[in-house]
Amino acid sequence: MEKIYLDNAATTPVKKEVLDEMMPYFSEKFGNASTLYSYGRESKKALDIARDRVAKALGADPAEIYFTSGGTESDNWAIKAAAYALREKGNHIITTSIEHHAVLHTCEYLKKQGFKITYLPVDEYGLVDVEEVKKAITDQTILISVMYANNEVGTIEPVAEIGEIAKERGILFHTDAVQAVGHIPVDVKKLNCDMLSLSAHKFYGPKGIGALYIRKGVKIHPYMHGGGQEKGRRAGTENIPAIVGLGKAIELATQNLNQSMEKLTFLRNKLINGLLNKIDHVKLNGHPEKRLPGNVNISVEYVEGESMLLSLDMKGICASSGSACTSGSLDPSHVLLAMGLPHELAHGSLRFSIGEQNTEEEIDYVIQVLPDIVARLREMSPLYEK
Amino acid sequence: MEKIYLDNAATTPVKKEVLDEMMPYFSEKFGNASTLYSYGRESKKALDIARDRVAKALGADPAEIYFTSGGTESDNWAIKAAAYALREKGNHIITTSIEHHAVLHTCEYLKKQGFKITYLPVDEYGLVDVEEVKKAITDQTILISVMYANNEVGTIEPVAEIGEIAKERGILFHTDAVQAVGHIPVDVKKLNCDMLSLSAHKFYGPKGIGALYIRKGVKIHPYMHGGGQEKGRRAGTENIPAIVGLGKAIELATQNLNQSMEKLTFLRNKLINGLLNKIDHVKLNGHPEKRLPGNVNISVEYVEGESMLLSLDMKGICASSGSACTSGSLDPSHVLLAMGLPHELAHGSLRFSIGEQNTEEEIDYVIQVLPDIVARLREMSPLYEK
Amino acid sequence: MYSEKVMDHFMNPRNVGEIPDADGVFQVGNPVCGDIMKIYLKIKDGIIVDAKFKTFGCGAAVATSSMATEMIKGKPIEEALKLTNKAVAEALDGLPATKMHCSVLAEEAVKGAIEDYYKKHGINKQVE
Amino acid sequence: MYSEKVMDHFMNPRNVGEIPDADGVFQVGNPVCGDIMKIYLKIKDGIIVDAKFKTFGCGAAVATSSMATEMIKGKPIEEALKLTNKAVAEALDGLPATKMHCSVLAEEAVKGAIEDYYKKHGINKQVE
Ligand SMILES: Cc1ncc(COP(=O)(O)O)c(C=O)c1O
Ligand SMILES: Cc1ncc(COP(=O)(O)O)c(C=O)c1O
Ligand code: FES
Ligand code: FES
Repeated sequence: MEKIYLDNAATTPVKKEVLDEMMPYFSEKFGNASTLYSYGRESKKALDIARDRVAKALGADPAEIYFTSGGTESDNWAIKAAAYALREKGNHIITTSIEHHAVLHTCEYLKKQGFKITYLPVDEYGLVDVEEVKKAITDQTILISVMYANNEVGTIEPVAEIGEIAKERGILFHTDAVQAVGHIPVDVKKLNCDMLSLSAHKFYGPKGIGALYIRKGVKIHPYMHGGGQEKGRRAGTENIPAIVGLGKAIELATQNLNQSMEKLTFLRNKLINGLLNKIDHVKLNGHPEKRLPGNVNISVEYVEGESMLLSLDMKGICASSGSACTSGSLDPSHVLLAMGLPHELAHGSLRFSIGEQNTEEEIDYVIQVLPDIVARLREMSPLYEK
Repeated sequence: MEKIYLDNAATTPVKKEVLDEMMPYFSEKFGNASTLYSYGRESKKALDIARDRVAKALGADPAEIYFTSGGTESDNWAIKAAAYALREKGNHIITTSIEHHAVLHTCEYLKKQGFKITYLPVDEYGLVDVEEVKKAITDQTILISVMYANNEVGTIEPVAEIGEIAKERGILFHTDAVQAVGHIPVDVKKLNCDMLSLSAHKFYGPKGIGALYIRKGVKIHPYMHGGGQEKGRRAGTENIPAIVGLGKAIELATQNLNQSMEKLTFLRNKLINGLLNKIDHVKLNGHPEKRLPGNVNISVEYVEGESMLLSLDMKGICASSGSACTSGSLDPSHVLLAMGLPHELAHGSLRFSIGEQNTEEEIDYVIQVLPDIVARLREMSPLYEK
Repeated sequence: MYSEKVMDHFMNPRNVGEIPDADGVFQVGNPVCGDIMKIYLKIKDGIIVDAKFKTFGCGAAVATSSMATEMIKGKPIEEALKLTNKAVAEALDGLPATKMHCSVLAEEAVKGAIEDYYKKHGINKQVE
Repeated sequence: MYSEKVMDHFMNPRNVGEIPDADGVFQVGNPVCGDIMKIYLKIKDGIIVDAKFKTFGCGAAVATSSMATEMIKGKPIEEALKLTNKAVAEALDGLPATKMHCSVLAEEAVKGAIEDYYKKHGINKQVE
């Protein structure tokens, strides 16, 4: 059976062009970029090109790009290292209740170390209120971290406005743009951010590689101590093939951005409308317009998410319930709960995240298949009364 | 010109068999291992197999293996997370003056956070004295970290004895085995260690992937907070292709261990003897027997390391002066200085690290070429008097 | 992650439905937690002659409902009371560790339904 | 990391050696720091007629010694005194940022050797 992969927000396949560029760096041009001789010089050159590409895609300077092992490390680094570096100045951090766990759990860890965390609420669409940010700021506030686009419901946050406020008040501002980069325009200047996290495997690059943008002049501690790589701010032998892959993937994604946004938005709207029309007691989660082009998130009453996922899988369709990290765990999505969804609806949520490789036929197939699955599961459900 | 790569301690090429096993996981079996559906299940299976292979190679249980982004992360994690977790119990850490910067700089960072660090001295061969470890222990000691084999001079430390002492005194013991795994026998039980760091690119696996062994029952904090991956102890989307590569590489290395040790020891001794015979005022650094099979480190009087490296590079030979992370920087090796070498000799040091792919002809070529290089540079040197 | 047997019982669950004139009925779980299991029993002369279920829950919850009802059908009450969640999980060729609690629901629902039968029929027995 | 010109001057350094009856000699650096540069000058009628060097140091140190001696040979003292490390580095098609200090050594050595010449020949001039 052909698989229909609709979980592109969890991870994406590496594109052929990307893998092709990576290949020589595994076994031939494998030199350590920190060494002198010719092998190393090739690696160093590849490293520089990749850094330029990432910088260009973000409207940043190459000297502001630091490679990491992924979105999780970028988030951990930005938040912990800023907190520790500014401890003297204050102990208050503002974030939101719908962040990825890489931010939330990091903040919870800092809380145990004596920091105070404000988790901003969101409205029914998952939007943060800029006024709430203003109200939350105290003279102890050292860091604000608000994600650019939510991984579960796709809502795009007013990051530029929040960054503006942070700038006025002289507070560091970090944004987790892991779901945004490669999918919607990202410009660090327009976003007014001091730090920005991204991860290659969300836009057809390899896993295990990401970057943290750190604006020039921002002083945070290193997070990986060791060798002098990345100007002494991120130690560890550079993962050249993966860095090359990140560079190529971000270049491709940025080049095709308008086209791909248009295509995905079309498919997304088709899937949303199709499902809402064909199944009763279904609700769209997230903002109807301020939304990632590829994100569809619905709650289906009276049925549980995992059983829908399993049934879809038997039909060759890969989707997700909430986020990849919480499916398999037993807790309902913290994002949906923060948006005010009752637990039973949160348990019945499904996310389809559309990617460039998906076709209209695939979307039609999902619209055709899901109603029957829901009907079958409702048949079994003690909660459903026809 | 054919290149002769003799910097295998800095990094190694990915072996064909290893890359072959990795390939399907980039673009085909690319699913997120934390998801339910079939794509994810394939990744999960690959993850389990790799974990089993790593565990087997170390004599550990698969549940004790945690994948990281490399040796640097493993060292940072082990040391910081142990320090923070045991802060109530004490604030004293014992390590050595010849550790890799991933350990040393981490300890320096902890020092700024209020921890007390003892850097044990070494003898002229780079050996730590077990009695010194005993003497350094106080009732505040919470962690001992001693590397298994030194990356610059190849000296193999008495880790099992030190681990024994740590066990008796109820102190956590970590060993940085990044240079040892895949090169000499490593058995976590025999080494009496609670934690052990390794990195795949040192034994023909990919860059950007490593592991931390954490003995069952050892409670340290997570270092990457976020999703529930690695049983909640190391968040971040699993880097499946790289993990698969690590698993295959460690399996191959362990299978061929005796053979490869024999071959490398032979080539090593040939190179050492050849150079010491053919060049005057040359000294072997590191222990003559308790030494990594592939490590040759010499100091050449009256000439500077980088100029030898450059000249070797012009002859197609890739070597290193000290360690990859300090070449290019201007400080002489902290390891050689700790061994009591005068600065001028430390500046004139060269490391050849032999790998499985090297041949006897290549070694002969180095023995033939280096004497002329040294002669030419000495000719230029104001320090040299014939 | 699930065995073939679990997937079979999930995709083709046995005994789905209600028994309108059931002798014992019991519901465990809570929609807020994401799982509800409701079991209906028809009992004649101490023998469970029919069993049906309705379940809102994950794949394991559906599969264990299906397997548990299969395992008690046609059995004397005493034997049904010996049904453990482990036995249900084993009959399904195992469950992932994080899903063992779903099989506990099945055991609880069966015992609850039998208790309900005792109560409704004035039988003075205790289910422990 | 080095330009071709640097590598050329490193592999084929010009003016290596000593001038036994030099009019000015100066050594900068320190073996403990890993670099020493020693420059010898032969001066006639205010013109540098010959320059030689000996260097213990990195590739950039050797190349800048070579280039600096080339640049001052045949020049009047006054012009040689205007030699800056930047000019030497530029003549080599640039140096990596971490290696600029090596070209400073060359500038210092040349100035020192001229000062030594002034001193030895009782010329009352100051090199700043
Ligand atoms: C918004 C967001 N932040 C952070 C991450 C973590 O990225 P990674 O899995 O590359 O560590 C993810 C994805 O998993 C994400 O969606
Ligand atoms: C002894 C030792 N520890 C740690 C490291 C760091 O490993 P990685 O570069 O994979 O982060 C290295 C190599 O660079 C090493 O030789
Ligand atoms: S019913 Fe709760 S996870 Fe199965
Ligand atoms: S002479 Fe010091 S690095 Fe060049």
